[in-house]
Amino acid sequence: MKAYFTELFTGAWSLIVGLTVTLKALFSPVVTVQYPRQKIDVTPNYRGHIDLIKDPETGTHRCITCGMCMRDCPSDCIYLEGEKQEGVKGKVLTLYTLDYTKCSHCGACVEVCPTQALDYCDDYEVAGFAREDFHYDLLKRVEERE
Amino acid sequence: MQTLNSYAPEIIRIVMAVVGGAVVVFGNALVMGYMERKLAGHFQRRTGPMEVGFHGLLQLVIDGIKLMSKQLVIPAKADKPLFMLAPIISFAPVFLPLLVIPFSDRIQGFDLDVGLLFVLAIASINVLAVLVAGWASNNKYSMFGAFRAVAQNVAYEIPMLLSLLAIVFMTNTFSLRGIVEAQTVWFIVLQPVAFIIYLICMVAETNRAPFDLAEAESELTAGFHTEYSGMSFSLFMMAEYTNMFIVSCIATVFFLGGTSGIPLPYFEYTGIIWFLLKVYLFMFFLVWIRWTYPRTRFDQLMNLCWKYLLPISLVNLLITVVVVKL
Amino acid sequence: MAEQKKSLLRVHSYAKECHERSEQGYSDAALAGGHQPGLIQLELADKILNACRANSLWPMTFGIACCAIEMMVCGMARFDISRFGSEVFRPSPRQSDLMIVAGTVNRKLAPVLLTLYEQMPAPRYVIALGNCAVSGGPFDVEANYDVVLGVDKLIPVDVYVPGCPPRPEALIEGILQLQEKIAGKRNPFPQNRMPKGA
Amino acid sequence: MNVDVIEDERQHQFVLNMGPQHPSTHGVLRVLLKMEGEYVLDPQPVLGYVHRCHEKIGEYKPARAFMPNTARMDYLGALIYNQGYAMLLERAAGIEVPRRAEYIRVITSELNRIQSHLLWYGAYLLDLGAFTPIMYAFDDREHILDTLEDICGSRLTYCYCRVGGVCKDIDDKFIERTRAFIERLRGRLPMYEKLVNGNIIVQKRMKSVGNYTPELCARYGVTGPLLRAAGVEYDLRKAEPYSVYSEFDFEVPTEQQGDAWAAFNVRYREIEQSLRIVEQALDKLPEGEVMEAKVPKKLRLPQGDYNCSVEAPRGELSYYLVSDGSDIPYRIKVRTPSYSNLSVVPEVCKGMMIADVVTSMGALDLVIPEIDR
Repeated sequence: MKAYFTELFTGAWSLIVGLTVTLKALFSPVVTVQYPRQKIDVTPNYRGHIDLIKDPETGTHRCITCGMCMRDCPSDCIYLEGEKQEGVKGKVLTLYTLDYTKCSHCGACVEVCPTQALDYCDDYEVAGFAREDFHYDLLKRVEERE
Repeated sequence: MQTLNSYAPEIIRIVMAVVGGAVVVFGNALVMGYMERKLAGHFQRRTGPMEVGFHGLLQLVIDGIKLMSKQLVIPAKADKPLFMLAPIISFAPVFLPLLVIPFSDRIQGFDLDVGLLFVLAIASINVLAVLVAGWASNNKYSMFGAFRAVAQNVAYEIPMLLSLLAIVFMTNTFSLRGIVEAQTVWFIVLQPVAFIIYLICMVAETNRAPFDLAEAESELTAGFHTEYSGMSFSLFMMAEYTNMFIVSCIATVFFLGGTSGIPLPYFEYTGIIWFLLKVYLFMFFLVWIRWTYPRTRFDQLMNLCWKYLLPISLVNLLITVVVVKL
Repeated sequence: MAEQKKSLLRVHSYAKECHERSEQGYSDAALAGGHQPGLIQLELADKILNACRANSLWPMTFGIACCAIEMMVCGMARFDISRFGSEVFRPSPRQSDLMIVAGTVNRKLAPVLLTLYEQMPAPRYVIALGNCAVSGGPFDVEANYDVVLGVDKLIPVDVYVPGCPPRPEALIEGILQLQEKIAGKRNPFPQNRMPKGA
Repeated sequence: MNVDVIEDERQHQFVLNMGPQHPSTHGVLRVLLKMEGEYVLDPQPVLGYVHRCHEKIGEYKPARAFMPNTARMDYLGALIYNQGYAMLLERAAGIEVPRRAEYIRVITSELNRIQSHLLWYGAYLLDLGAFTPIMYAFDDREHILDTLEDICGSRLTYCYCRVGGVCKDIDDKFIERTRAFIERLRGRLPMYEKLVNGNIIVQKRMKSVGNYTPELCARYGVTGPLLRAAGVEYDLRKAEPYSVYSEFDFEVPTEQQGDAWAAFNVRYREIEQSLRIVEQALDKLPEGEVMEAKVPKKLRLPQGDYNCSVEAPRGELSYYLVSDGSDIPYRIKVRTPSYSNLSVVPEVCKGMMIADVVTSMGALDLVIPEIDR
């Protein structure tokens, strides 16, 4: 009989304690970030898709078309082509495509690059209506960037 | 001519009652839906609906229209007539209890001598609808939900009635208005035990968390309305909200003195403000506990009813009878 | 008894329909019903209905792999998609409008996905969340023998959200783009004014 | 023999199909429940709905390229999975890891464990029908994710460990944020206790649900918090200290009852222990490099087979790799804890009510892609 009432009262008390917690939350400020209007500072280290870095000295990318990134990529999402051109040492990059839909942000390409030509970009809010939207032409992107 | 004249005001009253009932049912569903989602948001330290209308005020209207425009799916092996009928059985009778509830001294459909019994009788039709819905869906989860709902509602109606009977013994009337008028002191002071029992039963009767076993989301996907889509689903939801409204009204009438409160000057219908305020206080409580507690298990729910609520309410009734009648 | 159990276990083998769809893509006949023009055209009513549909997208609780966690995060306090009216995660496909395919679909899951899509009442929308759902992602390699390369081979996809997994903002962006696609108007409206008290 | 009995069985029993799309199976697990009324007679898990050929992919790629896959097997313990795989390759190739890198691995792994436990905490309560604790837990979890994102670059499927160290050094900002987080979570734990742990409904739902005896656990290979809930003090961090775990002072929480409530408490107390480890590691953090300089670009593993086990949030994780001397592994096998933990379901959940099956499976803390791989 005693156990019956003890359980009743401790149980009821624990329920009341629980209610106070949520009531307190009701009157505390919200933690929501009103996303499209207000944005979180995403860290500069965020790994978006990769991009060719624009070298401020030469005004273009630093890629030497060695193809290390293409070979090291675990999911085969990089494809690049280069050709010999007159008067230039080594190969010249003519095509650098990234199939972002296969990328897994592992960072192998960025780390293996001998000239540090690649870096992650900060685009963290990409969405589109077709999967071809995410087959990036990085060469075009680096030219378009200011 | 004579008869028509005598009937005319009656017809107007009926029309007014129907319109008023519809306004209460739909208005309450909108207000309650909005309140629930907004309060849930703030209980969880987020904002809730925000972008649709000012602070999400239009959210529920838009949800309603969307649900109306959705395809109505009837599963191939469902019992079609019953499947269509269930939401209607659930939704149609919710207008009736509103007729006898004294919203204020002047606003009441009609004052029935057996108002309490009428309300409880109509309120239990809802469980039939749940059973029909669960059966007709031809889905095992729905079936589980329906069975649980039936067992739960049948069990909880007993302590609910017993706790209310204690007050009926004190006032000697079943009429809701009579009970309101009999309260010089609010019965929550005189009958605290009955109040707590009623509060628990009220949650269980409306199938709300922590007793929402009929639609236990994590166990039975969506319980008895798993197979319902679009409008029929929204009818169930509206019926649920109206049932919440009705049980809160009963609680207000029985324990919080109904329309009583500080009278506002120059306003004859001042009672309704106090009445709705108290009703929504109960609704707030329902929302509050829903977003605080986990769900109970089925046997625990039954334990609570048969081992705790029923004996305590019986003892309470006995003591009341002895005190009142001696 | 053993036979019965075996047959129960075998229900979701890689169904013929799924195989055909993943080989040839879905046919128009498979999609009829969801996108058929109505008998009567009411432009204003359509506009209103579309605006309503866009602003109350109820997703289904259907998480498959890693991206499901980010989908859950979206509903949580920090990101809170309830602001756009889509926090009502319905467990039953019958009551949901939006299927967020959050994760890798393999051959065993493909028939389930089809069933779920067909159980949703029209109009229904699909978001492919994460690289696996968009194109098979990191599993689109030589050694793969089980992963369906892109959920758009099985069901029509409205919005693609790439990333592995994408940040929750990307999913919100995806939902906003879906709203734009449905209603022709981009949320939030007005664009760059904070509501008071937020 | 007895025809009546068989007919009787058919009349009363039926099969309920829980999943693959069901809110409480944490993904696309399917459980076939043979039921009689609300009681479950024979639960049978059906696997394979997220089988993604991880192990096969591992055999086609250079050993190092398997690293992103490890993070996707168990997305909640990604850093611990990374660490385990990196340790395996280091053991195979005989590479020493700088001490600072080991410390950083421990710090990030323990933070990862805390976020995994916090997510489980919320999701478990969601299974029981409480919606609010998950919001609070995720709110705390976001702080860890932000901190980790700052150095790892992603929120969930990190690819942070490298053979011979980690790919990026931590900075003062990270240390500061981590310390702030420890402070914050310690302040929040009493709130959780008030809201959840003390709640009578929670206790009633969890107590004496499931019966994990040490014998049963040994039979099925159950490890991790479940084993500790059964009263066996077995934690790889203590039993065979790998990395630098031997340098920290922490306890292994155990309970005796072996039910869901015990598992709940073990996990809950582990959060506190992980906080302690992180705190000590931050205090003792040595200076130096984070990446061994002499790691060959092409990693050739000597012929032979290698094994490495670590303590993942859900139990003992072990990698097994057979090398034929080339840079591509001959075979990779991963022993994931959830797979073994799930295998007790048919035995433990027999005779329970359906609501208890949900409670019991929630206590296992399943991650389905880890089971199916």
